[in-house]
Amino acid sequence: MAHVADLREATAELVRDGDSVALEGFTHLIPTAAAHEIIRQGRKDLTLIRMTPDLIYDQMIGMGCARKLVFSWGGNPGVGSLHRFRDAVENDWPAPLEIEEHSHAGMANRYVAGASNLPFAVLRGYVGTDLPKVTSTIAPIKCPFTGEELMAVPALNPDVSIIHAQQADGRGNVAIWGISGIQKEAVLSARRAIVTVEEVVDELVPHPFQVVLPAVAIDAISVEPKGAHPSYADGYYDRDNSFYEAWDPIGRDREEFGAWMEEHVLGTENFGEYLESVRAKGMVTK
Amino acid sequence: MAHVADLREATAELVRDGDSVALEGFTHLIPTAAAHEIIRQGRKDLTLIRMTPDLIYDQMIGMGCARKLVFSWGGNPGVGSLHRFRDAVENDWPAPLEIEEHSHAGMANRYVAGASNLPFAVLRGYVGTDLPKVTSTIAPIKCPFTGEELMAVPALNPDVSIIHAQQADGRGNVAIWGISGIQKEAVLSARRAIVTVEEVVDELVPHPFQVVLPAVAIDAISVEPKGAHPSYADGYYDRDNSFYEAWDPIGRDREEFGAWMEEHVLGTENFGEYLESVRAKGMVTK
Amino acid sequence: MTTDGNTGKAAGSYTTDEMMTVAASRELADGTVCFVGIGLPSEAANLARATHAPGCVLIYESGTVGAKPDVLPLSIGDGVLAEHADSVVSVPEIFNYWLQAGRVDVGFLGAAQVDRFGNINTTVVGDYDSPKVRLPGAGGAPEIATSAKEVIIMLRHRPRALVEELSFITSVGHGTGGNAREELGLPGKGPTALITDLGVLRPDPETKELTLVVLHPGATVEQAREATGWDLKVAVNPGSTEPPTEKELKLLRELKARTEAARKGTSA
Amino acid sequence: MTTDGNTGKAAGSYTTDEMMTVAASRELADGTVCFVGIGLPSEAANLARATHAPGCVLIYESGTVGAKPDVLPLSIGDGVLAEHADSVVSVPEIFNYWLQAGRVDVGFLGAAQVDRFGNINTTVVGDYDSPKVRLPGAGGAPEIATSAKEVIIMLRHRPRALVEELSFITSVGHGTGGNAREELGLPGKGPTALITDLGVLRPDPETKELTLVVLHPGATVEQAREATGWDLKVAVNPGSTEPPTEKELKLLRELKARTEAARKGTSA
Repeated sequence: MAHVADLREATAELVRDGDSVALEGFTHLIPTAAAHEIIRQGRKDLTLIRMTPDLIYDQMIGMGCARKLVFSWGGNPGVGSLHRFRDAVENDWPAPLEIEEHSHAGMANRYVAGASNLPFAVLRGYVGTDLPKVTSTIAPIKCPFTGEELMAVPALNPDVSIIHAQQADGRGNVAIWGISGIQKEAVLSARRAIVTVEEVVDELVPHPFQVVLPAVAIDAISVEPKGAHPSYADGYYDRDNSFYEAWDPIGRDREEFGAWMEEHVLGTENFGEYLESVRAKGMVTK
Repeated sequence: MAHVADLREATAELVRDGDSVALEGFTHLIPTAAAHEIIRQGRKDLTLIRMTPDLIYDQMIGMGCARKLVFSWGGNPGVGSLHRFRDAVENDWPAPLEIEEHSHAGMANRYVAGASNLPFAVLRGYVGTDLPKVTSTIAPIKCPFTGEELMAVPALNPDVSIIHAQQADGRGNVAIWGISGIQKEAVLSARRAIVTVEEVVDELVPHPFQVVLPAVAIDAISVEPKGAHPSYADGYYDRDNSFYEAWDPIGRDREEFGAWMEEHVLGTENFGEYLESVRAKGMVTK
Repeated sequence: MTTDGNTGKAAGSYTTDEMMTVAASRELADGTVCFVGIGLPSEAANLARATHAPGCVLIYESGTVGAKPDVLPLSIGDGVLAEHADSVVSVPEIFNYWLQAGRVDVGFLGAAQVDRFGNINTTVVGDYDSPKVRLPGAGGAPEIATSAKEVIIMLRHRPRALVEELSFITSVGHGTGGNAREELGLPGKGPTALITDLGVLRPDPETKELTLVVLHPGATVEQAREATGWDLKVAVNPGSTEPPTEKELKLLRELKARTEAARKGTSA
Repeated sequence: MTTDGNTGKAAGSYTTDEMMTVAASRELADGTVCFVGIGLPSEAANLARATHAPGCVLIYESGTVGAKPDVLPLSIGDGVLAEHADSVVSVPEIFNYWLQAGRVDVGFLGAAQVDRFGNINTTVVGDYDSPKVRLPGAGGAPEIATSAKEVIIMLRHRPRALVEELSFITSVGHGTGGNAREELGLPGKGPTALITDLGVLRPDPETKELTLVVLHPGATVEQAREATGWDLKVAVNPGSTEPPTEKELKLLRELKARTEAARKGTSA
């Protein structure tokens, strides 16, 4: 059952070296504050899971937190490559990164199977592509009624899933509105779940296309205003597009990357301080 | 793409003799007006599909519309038996009724598979029960990764699905709020879809736990105020519990049932007239 | 829902049905996630919420999670279940993401008939193809019985309800007894209690046969034997249920009075 | 998103990129349900919506159905996609209930590389295990290519983009040509057009090899041959694209100006 906790404590308690960890967010509501806290605490050997790894996974990979990446699309949306991700895959820097690669449809259904406590999911996909040649977690399956052959993918059950949401109420129920992506399934498929929120309110009110995750499905809630920056939180702040652009040259260079992480993430105590630190460099535009 | 149509025309165009038809609604928003119109038009040989057949399927079965029932729980909720359903199963009156019986979990997943264009769904269910002995649409399936054995059920793809919703907007998008049950999957798994609504509004506004079905998934929308009576429409009217109680003695007797249907359903032109007719008998309490 | 069992005798100042509901409500520890059937289980679960277990998370198969009805629902999808719920989800989600996912601590079920191993019949009496009585069918029960961590069944003690042999196994309890559930690979541990209007039956740790372990005040072993369709096993020293407290009785009666008033209100 | 292709020459009063976008937008009939990739496809689809196809239903993989962005989204999940959408659903729903269900008429895709049969690579250049270039990966494309009733691909005409052999088949076009799709059991009919900044390629009805059938104004067969990594097949009498109309050009430029202003606004 959800309790409101400091993000540092929640991370210390719930995220462990060697865990499989999903920090989900589909362009909207990316849990940046939580990713930074994992980096600050120096977690190692993580299997990072995410449909759309972007800046935060680039940072975690570049800082050596990850052993493996399970994903379906890795890039800097609207800008280009994730250079730390590429450096790890192309040059094993800072360490080799094992990858397990799927399509979005495959990943989404793997989470659905995990949330449903089923060992696998079935979909029409992958046929004719080279993905089954390089990804062992894709296998044919026959319909017992029609004999038709489809593809199966195994369930995802992360040790920890972390998402960012707009609000929690006093009981610990969490509200996401606007684009909610795969967040519900990420939380419900996980053994442990942390949610960072913009704020805690007395009572949730209906918003367009709102999803409410009941408190009983969540282990810890941490209040992290602007905790999804540079992505956006519908109703709170817009996407900071220029930050994504600014990340490209930083991520491109190993030393510049290291210095930037040292100064802004490792050199700060929490996300509030981080935001001040990057704002002072003109990197936060709102 | 949804067009607003008279329910009589929509039924004439989209519901055909011999069709498999799902009129869904999980206690809330039961499409009574649409069921009556199917009875008025004398449809025959239907395969009726529904998780929770209640009064409207009792009426359709008693009036001889149905050849087969695919279901998981058939009763008069809070009152007792469906006497027309029982009479058909126990005594073949007015005609034999083939039944295909599942659990709620099985039916729900069959709709999910249908909506997903998959031939089957997988669940943890049925094991150790007598259902697989009497229902041929349950079969074991092995996980290709773990070897674990689970159960498979075939997809449901009704020829027509019909639901009742609170509102449609000017573009034909449909809003359901409160308990939405299996309605989304019923519509999306069907070849054709009819939605009756309480009213058409300019713009949908957020309501608690609202589901919006896009216009492109719907063939016809008909405005039928109070069209879910005696069930309820959250935001419009409450459940008419006494009607469910009043149905018991009517449904229990073949002749009384026949006379009642003749007078109130066959003897009226539309649902508005029907409501007046039963209201005149003191059967509609609000 | 029958509010006072037709044949239930009042023992002192409460009825046997009230005793049954109170006894069942006490089985629910605070904070429990409970998948609730309509009727008696719903009554007991909401009494628990009103008394010692305000933090219980009640789940109804219509999709309500954390339902907090102030009156008893007459159907599984009454509006009062959604009104103050933590969340309302689709029916596939409630069965897949909540029940099958193993998030339910207690499945709280009614039944038409049970056998000595807590298997449940809600399908037919007599032959399936030409039944003597066609019952409503499975509903959510088979998978509740499979996936809830434990199951509590409520049923009035009658020879036609507690039967020697079921015409149909709709939902599995302890199957043929012993390790049957493990052998079938069922995740939950099955029925841990059958609460009747006479007492409480619990499975024998070895054989899993339901055994009368507690009698409600005023009920006798003899009565229970007569009202059971099989040769009832009785614990060596059956315990005795604490009678309803004043608070329990008051809150139960208020709940039912509010329900009755609301029902009449709707029908007025 | 590059707004004016770096090497695109203006032909008259418009750029080759503008011609490409306009040509692609014309492929979309009004009322079409279109699953839209970010970048060039999104630009073309929204131009179509602004010009001749206001009733198009645009679906983005982030879960927006009937998106009506007034500026171009920079990412697949921008808020502007949800704002006026008919509905916003979860990612599993968009892939299962919409795409896999066969509700999508046109899949509108970009690519890093295509081959002569319209197969797409967005995974790696070079060896998979030690790649020369690691590309972003599959995203939604493999299943769009499988399940959309037809697929339109947009790609600037360069020898490194239209290649003889793909390092990796991320999404299937016409496979090895001929009846390959039927043999693989794929539901949609695959790529029906590859729109480049030089012209339009369509699959040969028999062999399914992409064939240059239309040239944009100013472009030559020679240019197209040089910019293609395989021995390009050319129709006997390639047609010529109608240049952008004043209205098309005006609306496209307004869309991009609004997008630029909004982007700056966010960053100001």
